[in-house]
Amino acid sequence: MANSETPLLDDLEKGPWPSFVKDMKQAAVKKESARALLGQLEQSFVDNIGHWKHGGIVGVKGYGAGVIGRYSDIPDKFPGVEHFHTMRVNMPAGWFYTTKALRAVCDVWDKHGSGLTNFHGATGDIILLGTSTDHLQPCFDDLAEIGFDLGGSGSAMRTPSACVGPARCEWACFDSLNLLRTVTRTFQGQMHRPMFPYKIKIKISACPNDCVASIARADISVIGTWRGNIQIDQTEVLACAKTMNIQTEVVDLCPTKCMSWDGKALTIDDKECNRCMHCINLMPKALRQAKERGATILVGSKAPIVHGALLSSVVIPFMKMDPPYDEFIEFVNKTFEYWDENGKMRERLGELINRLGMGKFLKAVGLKPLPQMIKRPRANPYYFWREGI
Amino acid sequence: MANSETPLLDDLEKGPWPSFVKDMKQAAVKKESARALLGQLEQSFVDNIGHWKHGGIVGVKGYGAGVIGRYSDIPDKFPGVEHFHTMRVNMPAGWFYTTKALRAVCDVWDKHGSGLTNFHGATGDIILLGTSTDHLQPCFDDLAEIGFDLGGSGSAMRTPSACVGPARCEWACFDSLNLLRTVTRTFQGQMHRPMFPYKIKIKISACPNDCVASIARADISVIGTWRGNIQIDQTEVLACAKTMNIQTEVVDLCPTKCMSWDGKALTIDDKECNRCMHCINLMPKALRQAKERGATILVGSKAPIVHGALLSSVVIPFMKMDPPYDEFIEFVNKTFEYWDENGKMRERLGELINRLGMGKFLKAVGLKPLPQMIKRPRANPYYFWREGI
Amino acid sequence: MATRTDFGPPDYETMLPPIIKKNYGMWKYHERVKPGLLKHVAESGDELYTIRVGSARLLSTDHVREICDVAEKFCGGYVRFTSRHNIEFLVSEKKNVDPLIADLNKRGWPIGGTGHSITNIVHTQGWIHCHTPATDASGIVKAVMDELYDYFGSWKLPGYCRISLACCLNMCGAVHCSDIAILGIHRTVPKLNHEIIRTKCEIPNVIAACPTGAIRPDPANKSVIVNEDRCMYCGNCYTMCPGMPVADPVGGGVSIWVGGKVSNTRSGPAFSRLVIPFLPNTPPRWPETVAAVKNIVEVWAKHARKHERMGEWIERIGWERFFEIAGIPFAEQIIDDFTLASETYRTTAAFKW
Amino acid sequence: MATRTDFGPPDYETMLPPIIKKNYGMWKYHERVKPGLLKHVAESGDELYTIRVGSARLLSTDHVREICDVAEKFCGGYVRFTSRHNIEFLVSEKKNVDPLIADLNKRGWPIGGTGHSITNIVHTQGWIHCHTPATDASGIVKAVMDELYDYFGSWKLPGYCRISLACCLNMCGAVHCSDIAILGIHRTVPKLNHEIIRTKCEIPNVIAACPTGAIRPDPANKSVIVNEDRCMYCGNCYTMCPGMPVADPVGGGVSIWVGGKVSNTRSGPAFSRLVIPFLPNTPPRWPETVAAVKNIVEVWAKHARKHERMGEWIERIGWERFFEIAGIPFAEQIIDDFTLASETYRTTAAFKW
Ligand code: SRM
Ligand code: SRM
Ligand code: SRM
Ligand code: SRM
Ligand code: SF4
Ligand code: SF4
Ligand code: SF4
Ligand code: SF4
Ligand code: SF4
Ligand code: SF4
Ligand code: SF4
Ligand code: SF4
Repeated sequence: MANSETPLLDDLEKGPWPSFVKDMKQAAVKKESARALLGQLEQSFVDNIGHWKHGGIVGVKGYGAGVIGRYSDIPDKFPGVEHFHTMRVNMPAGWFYTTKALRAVCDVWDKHGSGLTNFHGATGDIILLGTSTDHLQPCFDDLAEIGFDLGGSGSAMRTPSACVGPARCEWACFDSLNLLRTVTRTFQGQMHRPMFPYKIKIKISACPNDCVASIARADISVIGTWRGNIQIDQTEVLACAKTMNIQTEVVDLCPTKCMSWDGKALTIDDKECNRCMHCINLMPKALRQAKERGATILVGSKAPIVHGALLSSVVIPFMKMDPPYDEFIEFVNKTFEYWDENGKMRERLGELINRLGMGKFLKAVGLKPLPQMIKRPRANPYYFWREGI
Repeated sequence: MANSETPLLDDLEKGPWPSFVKDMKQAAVKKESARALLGQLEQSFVDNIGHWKHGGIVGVKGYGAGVIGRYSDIPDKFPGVEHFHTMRVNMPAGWFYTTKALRAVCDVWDKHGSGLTNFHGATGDIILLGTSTDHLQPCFDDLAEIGFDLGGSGSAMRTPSACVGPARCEWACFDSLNLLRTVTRTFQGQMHRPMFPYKIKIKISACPNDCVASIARADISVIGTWRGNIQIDQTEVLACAKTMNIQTEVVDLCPTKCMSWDGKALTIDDKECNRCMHCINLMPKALRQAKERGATILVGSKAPIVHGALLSSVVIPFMKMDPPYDEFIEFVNKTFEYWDENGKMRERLGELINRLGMGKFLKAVGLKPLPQMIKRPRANPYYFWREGI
Repeated sequence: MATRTDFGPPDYETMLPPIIKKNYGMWKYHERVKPGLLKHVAESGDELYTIRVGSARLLSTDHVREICDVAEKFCGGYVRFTSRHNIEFLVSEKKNVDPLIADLNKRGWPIGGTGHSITNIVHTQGWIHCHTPATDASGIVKAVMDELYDYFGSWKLPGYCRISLACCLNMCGAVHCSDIAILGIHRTVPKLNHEIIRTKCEIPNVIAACPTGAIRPDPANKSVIVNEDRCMYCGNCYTMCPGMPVADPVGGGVSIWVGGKVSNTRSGPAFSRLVIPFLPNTPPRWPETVAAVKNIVEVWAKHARKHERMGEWIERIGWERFFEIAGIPFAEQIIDDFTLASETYRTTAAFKW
Repeated sequence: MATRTDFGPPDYETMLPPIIKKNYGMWKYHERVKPGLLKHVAESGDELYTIRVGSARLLSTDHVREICDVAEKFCGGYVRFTSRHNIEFLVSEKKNVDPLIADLNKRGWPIGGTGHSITNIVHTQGWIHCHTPATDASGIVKAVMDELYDYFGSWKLPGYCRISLACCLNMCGAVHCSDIAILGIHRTVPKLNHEIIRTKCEIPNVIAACPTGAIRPDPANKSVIVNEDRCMYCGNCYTMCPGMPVADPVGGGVSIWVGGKVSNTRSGPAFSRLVIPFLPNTPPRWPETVAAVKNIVEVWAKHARKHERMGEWIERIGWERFFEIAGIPFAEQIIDDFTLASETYRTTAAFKW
């Protein structure tokens, strides 16, 4: 495709940031569908509007999930994207790859699809961007051959994800990658065959920094934490003092004001610490989390559709997180069950809890009410005596 | 009534705090109805339940408001309180009285009622506690004679109230008592003849200390404030420094952290001050509000019925508050009108605003949206383009 | 004679003592001389002394006359009441202050309620005059104030602590924004009297009154049906319809709320929040309620910093810590499940054990 | 051959470089050597260098292969991607670090995104692949990152600043909790195609999908009616029903949200909040949007304290001051009127002019 056919997009080849247009053109050299995509996108840039029709249901044998159907609304102009379905391929935990595996995926995709990908989708899958209906099954078969399965879509459990955790982070309070593998394997059926009221997501961060944004976008959020005293290496503290202002940068910014620093030693009143990570983040050599580690489980976050965005909220302040993770898996099962039984169509877990009340959810999954579950008590006097009086 | 007939209540004659039981007994000496009230209350103390029937509608000629009908549910036992209606008498602004006026009220009430009163009701009225239906009109006539009118009740404007203000407080940013008088006089009709969707309340505090709790319990809350620089008398600051710790008690507690104190002089970055009053409260001799004074108008507070309690929120950040208060009266009129037209039965102003949106209210009363009206912007993306695009 | 109407209350100007008329709007500063005694100094140099006296609010006319006696003796025949129902004696001559105090002491009238003390409990009618109470008002107030009496006439507390009471969820007063609120609550569903509902109630209004949508029409009966699972006993339907009383001798009782605030100082106005969902009605002295309130006052007094109000203190240490320090067991009712519930959930992994 | 199913993704253990396998779970600390270069030190003493490279996320297979080339040359054939779609080259031998950086520089691949820099913009499909976008994704991201490029490879900012983009209200990604969010919005009501609605849509589900109850059934037509006054163009009905498209060339555009956050550090997770309700779609470079984002980044960078994120800074100074400092005109849409609106109103008389 000559440059002159996509003058608007061409402009985005300029500038220092990597250009997706360059990648599209690269693919377009080999692939008709990539060429068509480039053309249709240029058309969108001209028209100020997308040119895809409302998605349809397509898929591979045995699965209801993993493929997003897509059709051009101007197929006459761009027959190459008349169908242009996306495959969601479940990534390996932590987004680690051997180049061998990556090359194998590329080969399969060059064979069956547009040669365009997303590394990765916002949920974490490898997105293979656009193929035609007839290629879906063969493509899946070839992916299976190289060991890659599909991820979730539709009213199913979605591909769960986890932070890099113990693979490369000293702050991992449990093995996020191993837990992710366990969860992914345990719930293969729920991921591949949509049968829930709506989508449901699990995300795992091994410490409160929450590097997979699990508290913002997972119906079940797992966040590493600890109990007990932060381990302080006072020699390293003194070393830090040479390059930073411990008082203003660390102590003064501690949200619970439980630290003090006299120029010689750092003291933490751990009982008042809320484990926000700020001090540890700033002094990774001097401070380490306590030795008793595990996770806080929170539920309910989601984007705004339908009733407004939610953040996840604490339901299990502390859970040990050791293989085989039975306690966690049981919690997930009970949660799925409660939501599946009570959720309305297109009602996420958080919305269900808001509609029927946190109390009912806690009871259903067998949890006791605790002050850690709330920021503050209710201000309205509208409460129940469910057990009678 | 012999003591032995009210053994439970008798216990409340003991103890250092003034005893309402003593007052009831005092009245009971003269008044059959007070005697019956004492007996019925003792009965409630025994039964753990109130003994009043659901109120009925009673009143005086020309008014729909000002009387709360009340009937005993055990009149056979306590015929003295078979009817026992309360009269709400509009207090003078600031709750100031000459003893002459007070005595006159007492005389009227000894003539017509139980001899029991509340100084005052939670809305601010003098409550004349309990009389029979046939005494209502004569009692009102006698009250009129001594210059006391009734207050509000039912779906009417309620008796407005104001803090002591300029009568005895150096912090009054405008004349709360004079404004109260103006408001009370202007809206006599709306107070005495219920014709609104529900009750509506106005409360006036002449500074942000809000000594009449107007922000918590008035559909229209008027709170004094100022613009410009807090006046500092550094000599008095130094005097204060002798008896208090200016750094920890004042500067550190300033919510906007806009103050500083070097042991010699106090500095305020007035642009960042949010006029919370804390520093002025603590150093009344050293600090005075700026000279440009007026009021912030907030709307919508109420107790929890039906949709949960609300606090009032800012709609006019600054209004000059000088007689004849035309601008304010006009605002009240427009607000009444909007609410009257759009409010459902038993819907308070705040609930109406929540239902239809603050934007509609602002437009209806002719106010521009300002950042001072909000604590923070919306987090949901569900907004309108009412004027089209 | 045609009845005069709409003449309004007496003009306050006729009620003001001369020193106030003279210095109206020209006060310069005030001092808190000692608990219960304020001194306001005008630009003119005039000094006005205010002595604040606690009141039960429920007063006999004879008692009011006694107040007048005092005001006539020491205050030129002027007196005022405060927004929290205390009595204020306004003295324009310093020499009258001590004799007035002596006189008040002799009468046993408590002096205090200013500054960092516990002032009067704003309260409501209860069993004295209302039809919807879940508890009494005056009785509990008397019992609590007897117990907190020392705090009325002294300055032992770190800051303001405003206590209020309302006898039902209508919350007459600013109970929903008090440092400590004592609130009557019901715990049983309305007892339906279909005869009354049929004849006296407007069914659509009754249905609309229910915050949780628990009421539906029963057209066959020309009455209503209450879904007991959804009813949280607010009594709102009873307000609209005498055929649906909620009061019950065992169901009724008291709940305790803390951390509310009205003034704009430092942290701004805030709602009170539930900490004890239920305490029984135990007249005449409600010992459980009295003990709960006293405990909260004293726990706060012990731990809060100077000028820090209940809610400011709790928000600083965290509610989870408050329950621990105050020794109050956490109850399921404390977790919100009404409209704005999600705002109260802990949407962070940062909390204290 | 029967299709194999439910075998799951490849085992991550097969994907880990040897140094990670060896030191798995036994990292001791890390250092930020320079922008884009992390050094993790294990208990064993082993050192792992990570070089982070910016990515457009939309990659051709050839580009992926090029990444593999680099990883094979310097990293023993291992590579990873981050949760924000950057590429990470993991180097176990220090001597490979500089050559790798030189190689990347030659290719023009940006190194950075660590620490107090601006890392990749999490984003979505836009006109590339979705059916509901109000704007494009990749195009705006490219334009914004070109402009903020210097902040990617440097540490000039006071703290973290995470930018995200979603092309419609579905907000794929964590846009709702970003320091700066770029969000596509529609501004026109759905255009009803009754034929499609009749034949392809489940009317009750369509009605239930509307957050504001703007849709009611039109039984005569076997279709629906939209109350235009209540519709706020969320596009939720279109998700449920192809007969109700909302996209429009003039209606579509971009809104800007600020102050959100995910981590639990200091202040805890928070939602992004609306500051600019609408900017037009102006491909290929959306100059209005680019300028708005840049302005907000730089205003924050100039005024915030060290480690203070966008939302923390704004909550400290007050939103009224933010609008002033950022020079952003206040628009009526910023005042909430959805379900939790009252929580956002200013319920205090304390605010700044
Ligand atoms: C591909 C992806 C965006 C991307 O470019 O990365 C995506 C694309 C779509 N999302 Fe999403 N979502 C994607 C991650 C997300 C996320 C982020 C996450 O999972 O962490 C969210 C926010 C978190 C959440 O779930 O709340 C998200 C919230 C939504 C929503 C709103 C859900 C809600 O409850 O608010 C919808 C609407 C719906 O489900 O009807 C939606 C719907 C869609 C649909 C299926 C469009 C639709 O209306 O049916 C999009 C298909 C686009 C296409 O044609 O390819 N997408 N979507 C992401 C999935 C890639 C992957 O599998 O890795
Ligand atoms: C007498 C008084 C309590 C007292 O002992 O002081 C009182 C007594 C009643 N209030 Fe009240 N309210 C009184 C001040 C208040 C206040 C405080 C205020 O006005 O500042 C409030 C809270 C502020 C507010 O309005 O939101 C208040 C909020 C209610 C409500 C709930 C309103 C709401 O929107 O949430 C009701 C229920 C109703 O209106 O149906 C109510 C209803 C009632 C009724 C009429 C009972 C009823 O269900 O119809 C009570 C009559 C008692 C009786 O038999 O005498 N009362 N009521 C107060 C009026 C005295 C006076 O005129 O000075
Ligand atoms: C007399 C009265 C006004 C009236 O018109 O009746 C009044 C009078 C004064 N108030 Fe008040 N306040 C009065 C009710 C209130 C209320 C309303 C309430 O409690 O229901 C409040 C809001 C309480 C709340 O936030 O919950 C109130 C919050 C204040 C404050 C702010 C305190 C704080 O830090 O939050 C001050 C400032 C101070 O005291 O430092 C204040 C200060 C004052 C001053 C010092 C003003 C002055 O210069 O004269 C007066 C004497 C205070 C004292 O008692 O030591 N006044 N004051 C009320 C006495 C009630 C009583 O009998 O106890
Ligand atoms: C690689 C990655 C995890 C992964 O599994 O892929 C990661 C890796 C690290 N994060 Fe993160 N974070 C990663 C996404 C996140 C996210 C998620 C997001 O942005 O969507 C967050 C939450 C952001 C938010 O709050 O909005 C996140 C919040 C943090 C924080 C808390 C920062 C704060 O003060 O709020 C730290 C601590 C710090 O850097 O001091 C942290 C620290 C770290 C450390 C230092 C952990 C360690 O010891 O290895 C890693 C290097 C940080 C750096 O970039 O300088 N990481 N980190 C992600 C890199 C994304 C990227 O390409 O830029
Ligand atoms: S969430 Fe915590 S453990 Fe996981 S990568 Fe981030 S900092 Fe490390
Ligand atoms: S983790 Fe957070 S709360 Fe705990 S001591 Fe460190 S900075 Fe303070
Ligand atoms: S509200 Fe302000 S002006 Fe009014 S009495 Fe209280 S402190 Fe004085
Ligand atoms: S009034 Fe409040 S915000 Fe202003 S300077 Fe004084 S303490 Fe600070
Ligand atoms: S709080 Fe309830 S019971 Fe008490 S007076 Fe008010 S309406 Fe009556
Ligand atoms: S008591 Fe309240 S919740 Fe129960 S039915 Fe009546 S109005 Fe509804
Ligand atoms: S944000 Fe909206 S338009 Fe963009 S990919 Fe997600 S669903 Fe599609
Ligand atoms: S676009 Fe949204 S608000 Fe408008 S009708 Fe559709 S679902 Fe309702």
